[in-house]
Amino acid sequence: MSNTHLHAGDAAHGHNAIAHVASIKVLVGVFVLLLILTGVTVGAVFVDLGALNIWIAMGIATVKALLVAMFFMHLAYDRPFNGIVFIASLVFAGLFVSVLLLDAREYKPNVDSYRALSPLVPSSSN
Amino acid sequence: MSTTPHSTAGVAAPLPHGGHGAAAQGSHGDQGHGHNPDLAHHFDTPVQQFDAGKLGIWTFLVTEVLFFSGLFCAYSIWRSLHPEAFMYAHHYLDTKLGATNTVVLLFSSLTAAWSVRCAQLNQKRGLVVCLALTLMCAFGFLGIKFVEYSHKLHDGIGWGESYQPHNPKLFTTLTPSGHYKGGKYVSEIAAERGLAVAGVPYADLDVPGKLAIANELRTEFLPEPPTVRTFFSIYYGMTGLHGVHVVGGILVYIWLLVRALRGRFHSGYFGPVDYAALYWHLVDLVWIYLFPMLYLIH
Amino acid sequence: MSFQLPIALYALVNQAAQAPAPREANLIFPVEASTVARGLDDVFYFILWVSIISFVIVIAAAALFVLRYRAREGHKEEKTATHGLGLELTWTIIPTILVTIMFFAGFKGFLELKTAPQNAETILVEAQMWKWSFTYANGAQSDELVVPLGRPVKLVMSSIDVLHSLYIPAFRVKQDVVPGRYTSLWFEPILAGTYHLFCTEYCGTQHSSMITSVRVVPEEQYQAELTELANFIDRLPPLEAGERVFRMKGCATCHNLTAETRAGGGPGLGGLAMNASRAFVDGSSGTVDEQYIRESILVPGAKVVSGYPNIMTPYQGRITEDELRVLIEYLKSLTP
Amino acid sequence: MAFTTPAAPGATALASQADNDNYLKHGRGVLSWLMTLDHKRIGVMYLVAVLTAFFLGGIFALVLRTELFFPADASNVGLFLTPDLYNQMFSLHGAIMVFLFIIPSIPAALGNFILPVMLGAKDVAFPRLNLWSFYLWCIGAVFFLIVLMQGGLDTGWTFYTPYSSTKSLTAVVPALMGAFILGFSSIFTGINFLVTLHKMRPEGMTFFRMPLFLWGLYATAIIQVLATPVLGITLLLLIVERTKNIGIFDPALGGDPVLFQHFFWFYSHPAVYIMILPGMAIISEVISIFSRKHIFGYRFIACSSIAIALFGFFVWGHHMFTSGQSPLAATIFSALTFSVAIPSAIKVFNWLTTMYKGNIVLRAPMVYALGFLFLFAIGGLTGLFLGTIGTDIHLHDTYFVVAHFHYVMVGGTLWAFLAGLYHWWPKMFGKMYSERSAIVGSIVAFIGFNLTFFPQFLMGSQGMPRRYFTYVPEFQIYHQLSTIGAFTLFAGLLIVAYNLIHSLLKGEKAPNNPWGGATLEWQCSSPPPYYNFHEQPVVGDPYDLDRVQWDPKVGGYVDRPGYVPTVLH
Ligand code: HEA
Ligand code: HEA
Ligand code: CUA
Ligand SMILES: [Cu+2]
Repeated sequence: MSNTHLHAGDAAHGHNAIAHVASIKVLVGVFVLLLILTGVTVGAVFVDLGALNIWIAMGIATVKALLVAMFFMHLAYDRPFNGIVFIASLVFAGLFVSVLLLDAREYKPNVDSYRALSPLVPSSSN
Repeated sequence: MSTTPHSTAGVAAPLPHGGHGAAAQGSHGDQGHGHNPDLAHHFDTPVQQFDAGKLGIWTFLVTEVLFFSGLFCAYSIWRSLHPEAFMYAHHYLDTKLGATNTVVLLFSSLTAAWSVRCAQLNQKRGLVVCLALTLMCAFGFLGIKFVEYSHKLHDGIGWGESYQPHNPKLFTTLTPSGHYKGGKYVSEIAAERGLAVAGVPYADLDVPGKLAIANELRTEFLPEPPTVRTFFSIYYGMTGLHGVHVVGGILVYIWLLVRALRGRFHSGYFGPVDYAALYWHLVDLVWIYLFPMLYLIH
Repeated sequence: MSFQLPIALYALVNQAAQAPAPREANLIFPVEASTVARGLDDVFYFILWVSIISFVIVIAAAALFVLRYRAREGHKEEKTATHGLGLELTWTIIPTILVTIMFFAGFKGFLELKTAPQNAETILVEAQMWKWSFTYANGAQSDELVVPLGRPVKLVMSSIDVLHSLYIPAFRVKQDVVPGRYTSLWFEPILAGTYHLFCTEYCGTQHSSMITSVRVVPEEQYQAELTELANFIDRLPPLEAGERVFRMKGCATCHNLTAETRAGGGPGLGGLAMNASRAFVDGSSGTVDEQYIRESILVPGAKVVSGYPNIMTPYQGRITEDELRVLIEYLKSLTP
Repeated sequence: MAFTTPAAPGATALASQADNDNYLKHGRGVLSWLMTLDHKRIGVMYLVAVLTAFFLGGIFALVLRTELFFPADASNVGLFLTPDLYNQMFSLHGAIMVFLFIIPSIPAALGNFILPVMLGAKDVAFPRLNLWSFYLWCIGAVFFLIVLMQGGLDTGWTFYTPYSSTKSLTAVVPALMGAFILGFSSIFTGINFLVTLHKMRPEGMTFFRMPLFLWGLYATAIIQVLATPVLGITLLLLIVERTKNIGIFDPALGGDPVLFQHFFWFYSHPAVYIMILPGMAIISEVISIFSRKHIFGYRFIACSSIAIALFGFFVWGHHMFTSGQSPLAATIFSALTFSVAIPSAIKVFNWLTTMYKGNIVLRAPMVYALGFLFLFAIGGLTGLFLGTIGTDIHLHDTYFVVAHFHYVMVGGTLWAFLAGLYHWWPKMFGKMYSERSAIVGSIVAFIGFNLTFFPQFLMGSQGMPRRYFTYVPEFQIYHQLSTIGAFTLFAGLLIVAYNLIHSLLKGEKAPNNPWGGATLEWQCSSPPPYYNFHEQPVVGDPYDLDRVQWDPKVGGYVDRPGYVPTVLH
């Protein structure tokens, strides 16, 4: 964007000189979709797919997150850099979580072998 | 991204002292001539100011994501190392309330996004309405959270030290896939059996008395996995931190509402509305994950 | 100092397995008293050489330029290229190669440190604020580590309170001792002698006193000492036995044998029998007798002498009846 | 006097304005400072603040060094400290130096002042946030004062659990809160700089025409924004662990102390690059200007800053090789650790090449830059011994590590900080300082520093553990050398302080461009006017030093009349 002229007039017909304006159709449409997806996650719980459940739930959550980010948060129309910035945060958060998870699972045996001999007292019975 | 607004003041032309010169360039029409009250002195154009604010708030959201990531990390490690604790504890969480809260937050996100549109289009009344709705949802969310928390705390299900469940759910069977089944609250069992201490029925007992009965009964049922307490630490940690952010959002939106009523926002200046909405959407995003992670364990 | 680059490189290329003679203590390292030490030091010396050389290059260049091109009458800067891919690649690639070698060398040493031989003699280590206690195969216990010469030893370690770290410089081994889990390390001593054993993870007030020694002794002497350790209470007169229990349980880290307080520790134990009464933090007071001493050892928190924090580890379950008996005898015998 | 092209109308008027309207005179009274939104004044306030913290931390260091002159006697009685007091000394020393001094030192003090001016902007993007960042610093500092009053802190600056969460009897929680708040102060600075550099560059200044100092601050901001929040949540969790026993880090409740170390180092390793990157950036400026040469390998230096910032996120585990971390993770972290060494090497060699065939002016900033080169090379290279797993097992938690990080933090960052301070001092306060005592101070400090910390390498590799109140006899000689060195270093720094204060009071007026820099800050008057520039400065190649020429009348450099800038490629 280079230097733009702002006429209050622009505003009249669903358009703004500084930033993109989301149409009502999009906003409401996205909201409805989000509601449906929420329903689906809750429903999915009642079919037991073992370990798969959590991943399905996370998958749906991610779709919902995408919808919010792209439309409610305007990323779909925004400067790409803002999107990149946001993605960066997810990448680094992912790095953090996954590396720690990896290490924790790796040294789990040392902990378990110790717990086997001196188990934790169940917290509630204190 | 790296494009920079052109200072129409131009190279080597002297700026009027006080530095609103460039500002004048950015804002013909909108405010009439020259001085634009909504433009900070160190920006050249409203667009530059808006973009700066926008990048600023996005960067702030980045810090928020990483802030929460610590708790998500703790969660995923405990979930993968101690699934039994989660299988046991999720029976305490009320999916209905969780789902309701999800819907409430989603709706508030809609109104927040809509408020931006209104501001952009000079729809002053619409703006006020949207902001007000968002605020109400925020309060509603906290209200429901309060109900949830108070139920748990009433049964002694706190976090850390205050995890002293004197009315725990007890289970009779453990399915091969690690699910606890046949859950009953001590209160129910006590009622059925008419348990009492020194003639005082369970319902009227003080906490130590209830704890005594609870520990008494525990022996007949499946033992509680030792790290359940940590689960609730994580549960309160995540929902609590999220709740704090909701409170923060409420403060911001009250401030916005006041200024909106004063008609401070218009198509040429709506940055704050937009930034607040972005923040609110992030709070929503976090909850979108927290809901299945905490309430939909099975 | 015997760090010739060729030796170092040689040791890296061919396995340090058939280890050359261990180096004497020098300005950089203590004596190389374990099988792994030599190889690890070679890695160190290799890095040292790379560093010295690159450092000299850098500093020599800087000095040279300062001398040749310093501002002075009649001297003027010359325009030279402002960038050059060739140069950049050179000083990207060469260091990359060097550090890659460093990594693999260090990694090889690390593998040796992590893979204990099957036949290793296992010794249990328990760390607590602020003492080490070592339990041997035959149940014998000691506060200083005794190990057989020329036989691999594996330490299986746990802590009852906070983080500690077992460090034997002469063996080049170190491993944190983490509460709530087992950690382990191994070494094979190749030189008889006595070496330092430090705690290198900060663990509070007496962290710097949490040190003892490792004695490397010939196999037969090792066996002898173990049997001797195992049943000293029956053989020694009570007072001597008690004195040994006192050392074994690490009481000395916090208590003087005289009446005066040890800095950062508990009351001095000299003349216990004499001073008949003591005041406690809770305001109450009591007389020193058999029962009181016994309680103060098993559950120190019960009666804390006023003026001292309640930091002592309860020995309930960490000391046998016999040990306690002789220990109390010994304590009562102490004079101010 | 403002730099003006004769063409500009009313140049004289502007020039006179420049004299009476500089940021120091613009508005008087304490409030005009405390309430200011002017990045320059905020920078100056930060400067005073961090130097105070530095002084305090330094005093703690001297105290603990003095104690270490002799080992404690048989019944563990030290020279004049108890074990507990000693532990508090190094904990407070470390915490204050890291959180209150070195992290904000260059970005928040020098960066705040210079960044917008260098950019030809009127201010940072969010002046109010900037002031907030400063006040958060102050609040954090207050919390540390509370710690001092409430029985100190004895956990080390690393707050390892479970000692910090269960055993320590000191004021751990206030310290954690202080660090938490300081974290947000740092985050706000980061956000501010990031946005400013993206949105407020003047016409013609693309990213690759930015001065390298700005590149350095940009890379730093990236780390501040991505890493610091994790410190925030870590400290928060530790606070509730200590107060509510939530059982995430405390093994007695099924928690995991190694997890805490991961959390902590995920921030604290990147943090060390928050400390060094701005320093390196200063060196890039100084070496080019004082060699009267265009910087060599501009793009490589710029990109290496970003590389260091990003790679810095993948190596935190190298602080945990002996911690009970899995061998797999240890190996990965060791391998990645070396990746950071490469961009650092690239910088060093580019600086050297810049000096080649230059016209090296040995003024104070350059002397410090050379000192940096020497000391940082040693500090960095010893990092390689530590990055190598096999050798780190032996060196970890010994004085070798202590020596390593003082060489990089003091010899590196502090030296660069002083180089920058001397470099921009005339611009900041419009006063010159005594060149002679500046050089003398730097030499004394240099000698003192090496005497303090080089012996620590030797005793470290011989097995002297760190955080030890007392030690076995064979290490005594090294400790005594080190203590003597510490006081020499102190003397050197006193000379520095005296020199600067003296310049404030008695220093002669500084020209606008004393060193002949081509970056924009040298185009405005010294000290800069309130709005930095009376006219849009002309953006050109920041290292095209021919733009300016020496003018004896001004006693500084001025624009070369009718000079045609080399075409920017
Ligand atoms: C300014 C801060 C700073 C900087 C820049 C660095 C830089 C580096 N650090 Fe340091 N480090 C600390 C601050 C810093 N460190 C602190 C505070 C601690 C201790 C924390 C605590 O425990 O209290 C620590 C601890 C520490 C450890 C843990 C030690 C232990 O506890 O066991 C390790 C291990 O890998 C390490 C490695 C490195 C490496 C590889 C670099 C590299 O970035 C260095 C790169 C630089 C060079 C390589 C030199 C320049 C290049 C040349 C001269 C050309 C020649 C180069 C080659 C041939 C490769 N550091
Ligand atoms: C920026 C960081 C920084 C700085 C500058 C210093 C500076 C110094 N440090 Fe320290 N140090 C740390 C960071 C730092 N340190 C950290 C993180 C630890 C680890 C703590 C832990 O284990 O938890 C540590 C630990 C540490 C130890 C190890 C303690 C132990 O393990 O038992 C020692 C021991 O010698 C030491 C000594 C010193 C000395 C002598 C200085 C000297 O350089 C100090 C010299 C400075 C002064 C004496 C002040 C003089 C100031 C003025 C005169 C005013 C200044 C004004 C102007 C210059 C204008 N430090
Ligand atoms: Cu045990 Cu330090
Ligand atoms: Cu590091």
